[in-house]
Amino acid sequence: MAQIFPRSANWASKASILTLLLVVASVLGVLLNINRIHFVNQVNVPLDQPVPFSHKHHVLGLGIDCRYCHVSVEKSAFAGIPPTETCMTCHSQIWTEAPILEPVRASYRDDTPIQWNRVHDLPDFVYFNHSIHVSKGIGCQTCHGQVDQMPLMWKANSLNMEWCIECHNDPAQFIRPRDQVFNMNYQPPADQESLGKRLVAEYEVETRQLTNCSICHR
Amino acid sequence: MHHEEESPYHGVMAQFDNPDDLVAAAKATYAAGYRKLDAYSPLPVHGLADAIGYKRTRLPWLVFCMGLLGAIAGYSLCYWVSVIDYPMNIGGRPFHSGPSFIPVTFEVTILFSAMTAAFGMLIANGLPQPYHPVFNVENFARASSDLFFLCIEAEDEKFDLDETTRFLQSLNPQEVSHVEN
Amino acid sequence: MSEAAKTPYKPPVNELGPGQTSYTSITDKISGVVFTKHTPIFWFVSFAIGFLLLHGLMIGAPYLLYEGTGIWGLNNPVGWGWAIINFVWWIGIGHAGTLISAVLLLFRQKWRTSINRAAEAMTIFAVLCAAQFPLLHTGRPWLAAYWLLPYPNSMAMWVNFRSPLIWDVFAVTTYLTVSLVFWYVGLVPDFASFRDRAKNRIAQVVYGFLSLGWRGSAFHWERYELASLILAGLSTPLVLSVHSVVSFDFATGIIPGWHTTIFPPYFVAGAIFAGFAMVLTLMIPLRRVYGLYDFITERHLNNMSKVMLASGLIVAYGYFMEIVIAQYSGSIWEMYMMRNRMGGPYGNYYWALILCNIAVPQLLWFRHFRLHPVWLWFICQFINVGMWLERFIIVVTSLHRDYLPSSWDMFHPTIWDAAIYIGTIGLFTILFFLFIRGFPMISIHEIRTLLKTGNHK
Amino acid sequence: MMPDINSRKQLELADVRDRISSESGQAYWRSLDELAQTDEFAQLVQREFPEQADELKDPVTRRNFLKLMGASFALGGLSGCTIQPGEKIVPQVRAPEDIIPGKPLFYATAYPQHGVGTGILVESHMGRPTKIEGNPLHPASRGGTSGVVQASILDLYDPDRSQTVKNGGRISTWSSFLDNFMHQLGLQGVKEGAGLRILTQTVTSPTQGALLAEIGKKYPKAQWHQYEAVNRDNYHAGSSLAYGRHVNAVYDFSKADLVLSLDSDFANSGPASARYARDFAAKRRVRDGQKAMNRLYVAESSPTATGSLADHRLALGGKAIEALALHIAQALGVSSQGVGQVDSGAPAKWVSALISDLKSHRGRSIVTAGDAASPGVHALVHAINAALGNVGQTVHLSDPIEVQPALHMDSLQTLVSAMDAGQVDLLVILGGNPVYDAPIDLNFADALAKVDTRVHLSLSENETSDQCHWHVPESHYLEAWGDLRSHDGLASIVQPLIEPLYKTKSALDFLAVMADKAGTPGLELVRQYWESQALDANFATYWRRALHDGVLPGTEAVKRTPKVVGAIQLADDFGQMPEEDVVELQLRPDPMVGDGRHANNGWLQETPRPITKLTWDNAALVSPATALRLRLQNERLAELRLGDNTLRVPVWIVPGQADNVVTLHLGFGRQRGGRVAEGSGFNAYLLSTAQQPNGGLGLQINPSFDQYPLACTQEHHSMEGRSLVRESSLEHYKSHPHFVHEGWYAHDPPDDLTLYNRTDHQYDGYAWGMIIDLGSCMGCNACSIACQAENNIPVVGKSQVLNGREMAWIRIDRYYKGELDDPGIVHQPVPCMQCENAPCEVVCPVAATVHSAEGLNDMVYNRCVGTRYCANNCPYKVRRFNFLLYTDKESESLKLQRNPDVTVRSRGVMEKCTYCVQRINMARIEAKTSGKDIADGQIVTACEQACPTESIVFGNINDPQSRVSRYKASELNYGILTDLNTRPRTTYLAGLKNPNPEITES
Repeated sequence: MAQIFPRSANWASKASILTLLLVVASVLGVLLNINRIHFVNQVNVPLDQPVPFSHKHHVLGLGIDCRYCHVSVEKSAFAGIPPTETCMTCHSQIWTEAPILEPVRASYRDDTPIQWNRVHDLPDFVYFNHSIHVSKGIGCQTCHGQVDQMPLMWKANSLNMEWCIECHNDPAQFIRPRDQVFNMNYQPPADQESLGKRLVAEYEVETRQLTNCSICHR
Repeated sequence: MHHEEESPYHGVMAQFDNPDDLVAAAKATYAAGYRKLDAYSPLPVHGLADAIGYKRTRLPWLVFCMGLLGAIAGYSLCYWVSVIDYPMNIGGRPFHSGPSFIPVTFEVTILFSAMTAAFGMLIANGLPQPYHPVFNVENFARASSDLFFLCIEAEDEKFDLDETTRFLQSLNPQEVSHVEN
Repeated sequence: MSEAAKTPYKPPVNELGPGQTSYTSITDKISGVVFTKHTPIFWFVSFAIGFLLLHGLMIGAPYLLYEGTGIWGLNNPVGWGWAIINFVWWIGIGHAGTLISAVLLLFRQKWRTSINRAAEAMTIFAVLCAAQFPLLHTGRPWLAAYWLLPYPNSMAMWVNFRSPLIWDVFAVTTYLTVSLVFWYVGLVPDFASFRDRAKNRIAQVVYGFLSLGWRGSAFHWERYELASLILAGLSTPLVLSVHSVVSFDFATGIIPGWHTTIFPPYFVAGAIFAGFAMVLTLMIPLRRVYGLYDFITERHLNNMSKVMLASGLIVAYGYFMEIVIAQYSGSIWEMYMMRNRMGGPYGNYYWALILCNIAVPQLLWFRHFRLHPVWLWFICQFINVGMWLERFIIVVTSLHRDYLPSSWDMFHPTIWDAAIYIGTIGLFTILFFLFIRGFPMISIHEIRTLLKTGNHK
Repeated sequence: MMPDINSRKQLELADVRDRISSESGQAYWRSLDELAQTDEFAQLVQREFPEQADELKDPVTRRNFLKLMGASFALGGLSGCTIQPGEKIVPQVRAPEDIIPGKPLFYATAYPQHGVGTGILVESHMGRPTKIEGNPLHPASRGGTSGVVQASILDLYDPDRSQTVKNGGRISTWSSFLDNFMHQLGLQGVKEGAGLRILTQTVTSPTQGALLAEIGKKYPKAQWHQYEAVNRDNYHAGSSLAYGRHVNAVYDFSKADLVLSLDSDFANSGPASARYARDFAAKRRVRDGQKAMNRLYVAESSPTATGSLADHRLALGGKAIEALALHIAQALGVSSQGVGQVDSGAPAKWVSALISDLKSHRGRSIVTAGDAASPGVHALVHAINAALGNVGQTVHLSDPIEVQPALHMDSLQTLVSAMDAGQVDLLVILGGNPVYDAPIDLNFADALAKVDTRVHLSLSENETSDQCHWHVPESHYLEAWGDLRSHDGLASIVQPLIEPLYKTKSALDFLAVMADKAGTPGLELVRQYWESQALDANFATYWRRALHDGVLPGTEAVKRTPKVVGAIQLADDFGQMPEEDVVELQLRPDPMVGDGRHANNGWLQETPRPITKLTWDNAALVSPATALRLRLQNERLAELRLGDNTLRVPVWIVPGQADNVVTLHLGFGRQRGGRVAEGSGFNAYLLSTAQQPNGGLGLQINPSFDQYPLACTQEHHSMEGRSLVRESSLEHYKSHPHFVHEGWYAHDPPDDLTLYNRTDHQYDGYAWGMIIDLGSCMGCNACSIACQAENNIPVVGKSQVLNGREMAWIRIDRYYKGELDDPGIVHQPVPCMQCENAPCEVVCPVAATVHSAEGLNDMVYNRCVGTRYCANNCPYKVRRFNFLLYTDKESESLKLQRNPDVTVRSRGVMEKCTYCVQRINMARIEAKTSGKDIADGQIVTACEQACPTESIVFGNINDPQSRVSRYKASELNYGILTDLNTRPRTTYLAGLKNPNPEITES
């Protein structure tokens, strides 16, 4: 009888099987990590805003406290986005002619809100509460990153559930003294481990409860 | 088949029409001191492989080990997930709900060992191997339906084209043919 | 060609009919089914019917995904309906294949060789049909498809290994994979036969590709047989575990009529029962159409009937024990459940089940019915229906009246319940007929071994 | 859309909390068919064994508008993935004072129920009112609310509300209306308003009254008519008979040890029902050491929520009730003229025992009659209360609370005759829907057609708007300023929670226009009026206080103690029992949709009626015996003929219904008025006449075989001998304090029964639990509607209810016991039991439902893939599945109502009660940030908050001082299906009755 396949078919067949396995493996690898990729989560990607507001300038440059604008961060689930009049308290005095501030003045003039692009946007089924985190010694910086270094605001973390769980599993790694919460340059001490344990106990953080579903999902 | 360059022939092949003649011939050939042999049949023939110097495979052990590995993998997955990584109070059951982990463990065990058995066999047989010199033999197409072949390969020290051919003819086959590479 | 080759060697044989006397004739006969110029009308008709039925699935499934499980008759007490019934039904049918090829192999039952190939194919197609339902029946299949698998994800969430549904996932996927591999391994040497008989190039390449270059080397055969034996050894506990796990879906629930320890054994028995019925449903017509009388002899019909009779009696015992235990338990829930099954709104379904699964199969005590293809075929139809009813009784009557009478309600199936079920029957049919058209529906190399027996020198 | 804040004083959350917290077997017979073993009877009730014939129907095609074909697939998918489209974030330009973004505020206002005010607190999220609670300071609420009040929030956001002024059906504007209207008024001014008529509903609003008076001065010849189909004419007529003048009666159930109700559903209907139910229940609750119970006798034609609480209940027809009243009155020495001795047919022993009981409770009893009872009955009831010395003790009489008490039917008739006579040039209809609900024989529509200019103000375009030249959209009461008097005359300010969603006007604005005060904002009108009343030296503080508390102190109606006229004049046929087999028709307001004004409210339409458990339809309710006699069958249409009016309605057999009485509820069969209202039920007004607005004797019934499916949420009415509802009598309880766990009930396993060690799960922090008092639950379903409002529970529509797919998170099971013709009725609210060994959790493959450290059975919607295994495995069947996309994701206005703290579930997701986990979390966070512990009563679940009878109590079972712990310590405490060892956190207090031994012992 005649050969059906050429000699080369021998190594070709084996090689193709290996390749197929490799391809499948790598495709799976990509799929599993797709939403861990920073770009997909828009992490470290500055968002354009109607007004190029610079946290760097206002926080680092002028030393304005977070709470001056985000008034309800200690009282409510929602940290609060400042109303136009908050901007105008200063900008009715200074930079009154600056063209980049025109949208702000316009908003104040015709009573139309400024539409900011949301940077930190959790899914609708996640119920995050700022007040409790702040009061239990989780610094702004821990989640929002070095905001005082951000000319335009961007997401410093993925906000993936695994990222939340990392802390909810063991807050001792990230907790800091209450008075340091709004400090942008807080450096965790060498003995964070022991300090963390102490603070968790002191602030009565119910670690056992933190990974309960209903803590964040209702 | 890296001997191609040296010899134009893969070997010499004798054709029989029933398994018993083949087994007899195989025994004789082995007795005659030939070692690089192979025999081809459309159905498994008992004693044939032994007749031409078959060595027991360690496949069963491999299967057993992989099965064991599967069992460990299965149970530890359940345990690690339910007790260590994200323990949850599910219906008031203990974190380590041993009995509930058994079915998964069992299935993984079977899966691992079965896959090992199947693919181990193919690999041990060097399959897939679409091209092989024996296919050059004219009647070999019937090796998969009703003919039986005994092949002395060129790699054998005792191999000598005419000598070997003559020897095979002495086993009164239906036919003897040269297997080109 | 030598003279001898023209007059083939003829050993005595007892497993085969008188017509099959030589390796040549066996190979010709079986490969002839595929390498023929004129495919029988029967094939086209059956395939056409199958394709027609398939539309139930092709229309039903997209509509289901678009609208939601609400298109089915499900409601609050009855959260599971036809989808789960069909799932269990198909899985059960699948079991016969593995059983015949694995268990009977271990028991050295040589008669299995002429039916195991088709039975294994049936297994795979049945499991394929079954596997659709667990996914389709979920409210959000697009999530269930991957959330039911344990893999490291960005949610740091895992599955719940305490849930029988997760056990299902593992059991069914393992079962499907192992059956496929087992089936393929069995096919390799026969693909080689086809490769060598194929006339046109494409067929040669395709079968050559599938045969992996099998050349029947003695060494290969040795390892091959070993591997087959191991696979058989593994498939046997597997097949038992799969239907036990499926039965856990109910047995681990607390619903009266579900929460019972007798389920695993009697589900497995039921599976054998149903499986053999389906094998006969398929083989009896094929035997006639393709004239396979020499391969599927009266002996086969007889043996399979006996297996059905035996497993049928185990099932009957299961039903009986359900009643006994319900009364013996003294639990008002169980006792009401049993009363309701027999005399409740679904009572007629229950008695139909008894008729199909217990009464009718008793005919198999009589040799006449065991050997008479037509009678046998109709008895098998009763069993196929009966096994579906059994699952209906278990799923629906247990759920529709459980603990709080205030929540009791009736289950009314809709056209979409039916459409998707019929669709899977269509899928099964066309897959099976494609198989017999292109694959060796009987294991040639194993049949050859039958010839050889009785002739050892 | 912020209402102007500065003029209002809102309450702080904590403030509200403090206030709320400071307030603070038997032979159950089998289901109908099994009971009556006769085959013929079995046929009557075929619901339990429906033919399998028409099964192969596609539920989707049968579904009504409530399903939105919208991209349900995509929406379903979205909720699963974490990557979502970019979102805008929009701050205010000027931050309103005292609003903390993300925190709800509570405002006090009042809900108008037939013109009478019920005080409420409204939860507002960033200016969106989302939820209504009772106002603990208000006499008509005391913190509780009825289901109807709860549901009124939905009317505000009803997508079918009319949004613009219409002229002859074409879109127009307010200004062009004003031009035309002022012109017309001008013409009337010339002829002193001789052709001007104003038709309102009941008016108690003092400010409106003042404006009407002004208008009256301006147009001396104009006339003001009042009409509501469900009115108190008979009551007013009755009090005139008894006292020769209009009096308003207020009951004080907290002082009554004995109550006799003559066809009165006082605990579940009327503006004060929440208060009455609360006081009444408090007197029969055997907990907190109280060991005494009041006693309730009820004689009613059709079983009601109140009736199901009765210790002794008699099913009597209207005439029999008259006779009974007369019998009692005579026994108590009340003199009357017209008729002599009559026999009510009530068991003599029953009546004599009742009379002696009444005599022994002088000054501590209440006799009350339903609004539909005949004037004579009301008169006798007045006289009886007077004779018993209850007046001044438990019954307080005062001047009427209406601005101008009127007999509505007379008022309407005069209007109609005037219209027929062509005397009416300009008719202003403020609210109401006379074209739909006026008696058929008045031909209101025809008369209306004779009026030159017809103006109609209403929330949505209805039958009447269609017949009017001008339709003006009315503001919802949460959008406009106003004031109302409550049942005892105490006035409340109605303050808006939100600027009008559309260009709407309130009745007040409208009257202002007519009184030449166009443009004066409602706030000013109200404030000016009350300032003029000079109730307090410092009006500013008084006003702020009033807004804050929701009541205007010192405005209660003046108490009177009039003398009963010598002898009460009764009608000649009073109490004359009809012939055998003469059937009486009773037209009554539906417990949910009332006279039809709530017909477009999906929540109310889909809430099971307390006794019948019917939704989406009304039906001819008949007793089993009558059904047998007249060959009537469930869900078969029958033709009712009263006089020369006929109507075809489906039949529903109700055990406990009086024989030969057909009760048919009003408010259905709307032709116009919204997608929900239209097409549901049958218009019973087609049988009402000016002479017999509430039906009458001599009803002809022709059965037919035409099927009409009724969506009943409970198909099986027997407890199948399962010890689900456990109850007994007070005496038996005193002799066997542990009866709940004895005899038939003695199968509850020990608490520590377990197969595995529990050390993994210790509930040592807060452990939430709930207890439900079956002794005081009357099945009113207020809890169910409150839950629906709080937890964004969708409405599914009739066809889905028929499929058994209703979504109620807390449902009320109703079982019958005793004899078929005179059954006992028991209710059992069933929320999620939050089992510690939850069977549902174990079977979920994706861990979408797991336990929290506080013992909650968490349900994670976004994780759920919808296998429904949990629902199957839940023995209490409290889990609800979104079989289709039930949530309305398209109507913008409905989105405003949704509670932002609760996930809106999409298709294919399981949902269930979570003990209002959002409230628990909010309280926990507040406590933790402020470093305090959560006090008992600080967390109030929606159902608990709404419950008028305080039957539901929620709290921390680890705190021995908490109410829930104390009640769970009672011998009456038990759990259901505990033999499954589910260890439920929700348990029940066994029900107790206080029957009169003279009647029970035979």
